[in-house]
Amino acid sequence: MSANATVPAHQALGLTDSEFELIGEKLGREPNGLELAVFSLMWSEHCAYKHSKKLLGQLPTEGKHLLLGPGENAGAVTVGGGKAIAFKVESHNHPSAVEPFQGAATGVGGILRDVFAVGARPIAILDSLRFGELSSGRSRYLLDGAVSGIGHYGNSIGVPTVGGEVYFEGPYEQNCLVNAMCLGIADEDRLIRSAAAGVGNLLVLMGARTGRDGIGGASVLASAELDSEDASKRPTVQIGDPFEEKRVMEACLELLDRGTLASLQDLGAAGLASSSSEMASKGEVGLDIDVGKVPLREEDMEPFEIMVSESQERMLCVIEPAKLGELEEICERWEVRSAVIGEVTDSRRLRILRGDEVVGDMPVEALVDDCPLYDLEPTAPTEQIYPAPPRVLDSEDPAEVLLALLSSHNIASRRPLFEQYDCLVGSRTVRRPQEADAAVLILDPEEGNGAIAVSIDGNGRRVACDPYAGTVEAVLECAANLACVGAEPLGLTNCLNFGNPEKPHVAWQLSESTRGLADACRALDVPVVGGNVSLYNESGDGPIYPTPVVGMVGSLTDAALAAPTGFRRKGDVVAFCGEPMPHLPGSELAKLQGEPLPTELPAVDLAAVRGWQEAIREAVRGGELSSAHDMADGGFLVAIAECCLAGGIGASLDLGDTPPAAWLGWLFGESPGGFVVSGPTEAIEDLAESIPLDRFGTVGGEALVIERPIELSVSLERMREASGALAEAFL
Amino acid sequence: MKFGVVRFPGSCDEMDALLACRRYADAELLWHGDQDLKGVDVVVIPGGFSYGDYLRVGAIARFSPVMGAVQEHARAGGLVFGICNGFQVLCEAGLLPGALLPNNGLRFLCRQVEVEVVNADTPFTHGSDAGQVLSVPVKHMSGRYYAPEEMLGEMDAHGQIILRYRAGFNPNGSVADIAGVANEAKNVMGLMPHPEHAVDPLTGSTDGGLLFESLARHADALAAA
Amino acid sequence: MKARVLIRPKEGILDPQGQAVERALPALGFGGVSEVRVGRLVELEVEDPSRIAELCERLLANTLIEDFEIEVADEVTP
Amino acid sequence: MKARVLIRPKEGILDPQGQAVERALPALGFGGVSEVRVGRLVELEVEDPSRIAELCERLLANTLIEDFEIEVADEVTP
Ligand SMILES: Nc1ncnc2c1ncn2[C@@H]1O[C@H](COP(=O)(O)OP(=O)(O)O)[C@@H](O)[C@H]1O
Ligand SMILES: [Mg+2]
Repeated sequence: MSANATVPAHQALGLTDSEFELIGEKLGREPNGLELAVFSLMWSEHCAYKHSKKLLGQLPTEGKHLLLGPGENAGAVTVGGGKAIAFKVESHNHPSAVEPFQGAATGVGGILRDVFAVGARPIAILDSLRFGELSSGRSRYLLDGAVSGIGHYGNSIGVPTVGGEVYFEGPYEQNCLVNAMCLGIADEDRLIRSAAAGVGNLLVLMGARTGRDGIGGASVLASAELDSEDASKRPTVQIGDPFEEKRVMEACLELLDRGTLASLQDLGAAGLASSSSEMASKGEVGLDIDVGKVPLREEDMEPFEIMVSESQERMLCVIEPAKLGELEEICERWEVRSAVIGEVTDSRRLRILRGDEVVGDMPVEALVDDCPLYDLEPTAPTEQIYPAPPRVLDSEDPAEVLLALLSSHNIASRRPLFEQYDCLVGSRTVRRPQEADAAVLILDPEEGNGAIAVSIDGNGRRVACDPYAGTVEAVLECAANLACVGAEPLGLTNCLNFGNPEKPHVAWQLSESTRGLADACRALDVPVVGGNVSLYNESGDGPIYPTPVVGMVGSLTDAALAAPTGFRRKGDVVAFCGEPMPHLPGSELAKLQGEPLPTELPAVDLAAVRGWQEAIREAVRGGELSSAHDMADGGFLVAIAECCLAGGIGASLDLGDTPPAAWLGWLFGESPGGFVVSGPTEAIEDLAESIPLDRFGTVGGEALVIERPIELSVSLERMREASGALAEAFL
Repeated sequence: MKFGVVRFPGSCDEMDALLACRRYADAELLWHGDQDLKGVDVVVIPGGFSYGDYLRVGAIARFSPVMGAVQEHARAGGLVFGICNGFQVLCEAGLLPGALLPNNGLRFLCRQVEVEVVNADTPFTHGSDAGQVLSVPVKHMSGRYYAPEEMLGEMDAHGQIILRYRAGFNPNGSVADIAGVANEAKNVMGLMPHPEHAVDPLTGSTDGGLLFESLARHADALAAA
Repeated sequence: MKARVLIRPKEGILDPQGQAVERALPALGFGGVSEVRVGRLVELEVEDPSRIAELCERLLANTLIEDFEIEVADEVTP
Repeated sequence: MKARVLIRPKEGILDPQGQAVERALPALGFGGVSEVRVGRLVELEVEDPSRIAELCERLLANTLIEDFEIEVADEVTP
């Protein structure tokens, strides 16, 4: 391992001098090259969470539905009837910025492995994407590649992609975000942990052969700021093979079904080094690994390369020697390669051998638990650090503003994107993308009973305005989406995408955001079951918008009653519920107008919003409402327009005779806590007993019409055309 | 009457097809590595990516052991129904005329489309009327049906064009809007849309059920005769 | 022995990939490029080159839609 | 002028297609075939062949994971 001549090897590998010294202390000697490589990865931000672990401690991780919390490959909640849903969201930002197709594809491959590693069959994928403005060729290239890559992997492996979100803004231009979430289903008693157990048991590597993929990926790709030297990192691109993963997944699930395995763990960042030491650490055991037994794709690989390779589609398991035959038989049936590469010892050390020669020997605890954790040094910036976006809208004519918002890439229909994803395979999908505010899936396609809803959200611009309030809003929006389909939140996963935490203002964003996440979860009584942190998302232009992405899973009583977004019946009453405080600063309209980001958002009454969400949920569960939709990006009038578009029917509104002083803010301002519902008069009257409610319109016609206090009429056709704006990104 | 749904290592919609079949008759899975068709009356080749669909869709799957048995079953007049990837496999195997090329748009496309029954006088469609419109989803990357002109003429003459996309619904550039075809004897059919994803009002339309029901009735009638 | 198989869409069959390349060219400032066809390249090491044609017909190409061409390199230059 | 670009997965980069073909061969009765790599073939008509390399880098090949090779045929035999 020759590092740059002028820089000591440990520095080139991303370790500080004091970390390097500490490694020597733990080992009682200088680490050799292999040990240094393994330590550098295990002690990287990506594996050790050294700048975020202390913060994550404040997240609530207990709840009555919780089965597996943070610490396992994926968290899990019970959904009743002995069934569990395991889920997690994870980032693959830096690999996707280098090669979007393979980066996004392997991101999906990785999150799928996390879910079947706990014994759950993956049943749904969601994606959360951020790119620069689509006027940039690079952003279009990244978007196209990432979407194709996600589709390629999910479609090929047969797991539906049922939802997601995407935003386009300047701060993501150089550093895009690609987060993927996966949900899996399992019998509660079948969930498996990754702790290695049973001295003398065998360590078996399953799946793809090991090549020089992503060597140093975790420390070089995932934890260093991107710069113009991207080119030098090229050889580390990993290629995904969904067909391999499909067979590995089926083999693993069958092995778990038969109770063949003692424990199971996926290989992700830092490859064998990380997965083996994590397994040993959780099981409080040691492992001997013979790198000579690892099936290789390329000849002459060094032991360190074998240990840190990030070749995809591999799983590691521990089994009793007597069960090896059974494992081999199942692997053969699925045409999955398997090799015994080591065994469980009581040494609590990770010993790497090549044949008889010991080439590395490290205490497991030092690798997994002893990386120094750093305190952040947060300082709130005195002024907004992000530049104002370019002004692209001058008009204040309400119809023109509405159409401009509908065609804004952050609001326009996502159809050109999600049509590239199979949302149907598995026969569970009750509400497809854009049909309802959250995706709805039945648990058992045979019996049809039991259902869940899932949503993923996080508007980075709002968080950039106010990291605390913006993060609270992300959680509330997720929960609001669930409420609209009648689902009660069970658990939450999150991915914290931030810039360089060693910078005081980024540290402040991260700590405020985490505090907001914790408070919102407590207020809604939803535990955090797991997540992921992606730091150093920066470029020469500065950090990305702070972007906590929240994924929430809820349960439904009756999937058939899940309300659609769109208006459905001519003559239905249109009502607005809740008492949001619409506010233009920080909104999508403010963005189009080139307004600078504010440094604060109005505080939210969490308890009140929770109450309103519960009222909506109960009304939807009662089956009386025709539609339900939450007010979010673009505010009130955009929400109504979306209801018209989704249902293919217009509406007429009478907003009263006193013109509000600032009607622009009132129509297009943003704030959590508002819902647009439609239904028969009685249903709306019933609902009014449990939530503040204004009746102000009727469903019908071919246009969205406001009669008073301003006059506006925009045809469905014009709205549809505006809302189709994303298609141009995929030509 | 029994359906058998072939499972390749890369199949995706095999459980969906199995459940759809079970709404109308018995059904079980057949393993790609076995040559035994377990006495089923109708073989269903489901959607997915059989062997990863590397090289060319369906190219490798056609050589699997089970496909040998399916060839024999078809030659003996047995019913074979290929959905999406199954259609591609049957074309590659020479059991159906033509080939499926990458979509004109070069992208994977998942959407609900409308198709029209062209020939209602087959074991697959006798439960419908000619001209009947079905709402079913498509989801594929390589669904552009192609056959040379001469072949198309013959297929037309023999009533082998079974389903067409309605005007405005052709998602992939298929020649003559063809969505599903049969062999000359009409015991083998393939289609790009997914009828197995249109059998339950909870998850979509129910128009696809008609094809499974037609097959089940037909096989029952054969058995009774 | 190293062999190379070139597989291309048959004359007359629409080649959307080739078209997409042609469409993208002007924006990149490439004039004077036309008739772009995109096909597949398969390279392999074979013991018996006389069987490659059969391999192509049966697996590598679909002769209804594709033509193939085989090139065998007797002398392998590394 | 007719040109041909051969695009193949870079040395050391996983080639799932090549692997899949290689795995399928024995069952087809084709022994003695190894090191299968599957790539792409782009054929085009160019006025200025000196710009093909740039075209490959910018559009035809993904140089992160693929190598390309250009062959220009001065004499076009139809
Ligand atoms: N933002 C977060 N909130 C809660 N838990 C988190 C968060 N980030 C990471 N975790 C938990 O920390 C553990 C390690 O995460 P990670 O390194 O991403 O796992 P893996 O190695 O399986 O990819 C996981 O159990 C994960 O759920
Ligand atoms: Mg994991």
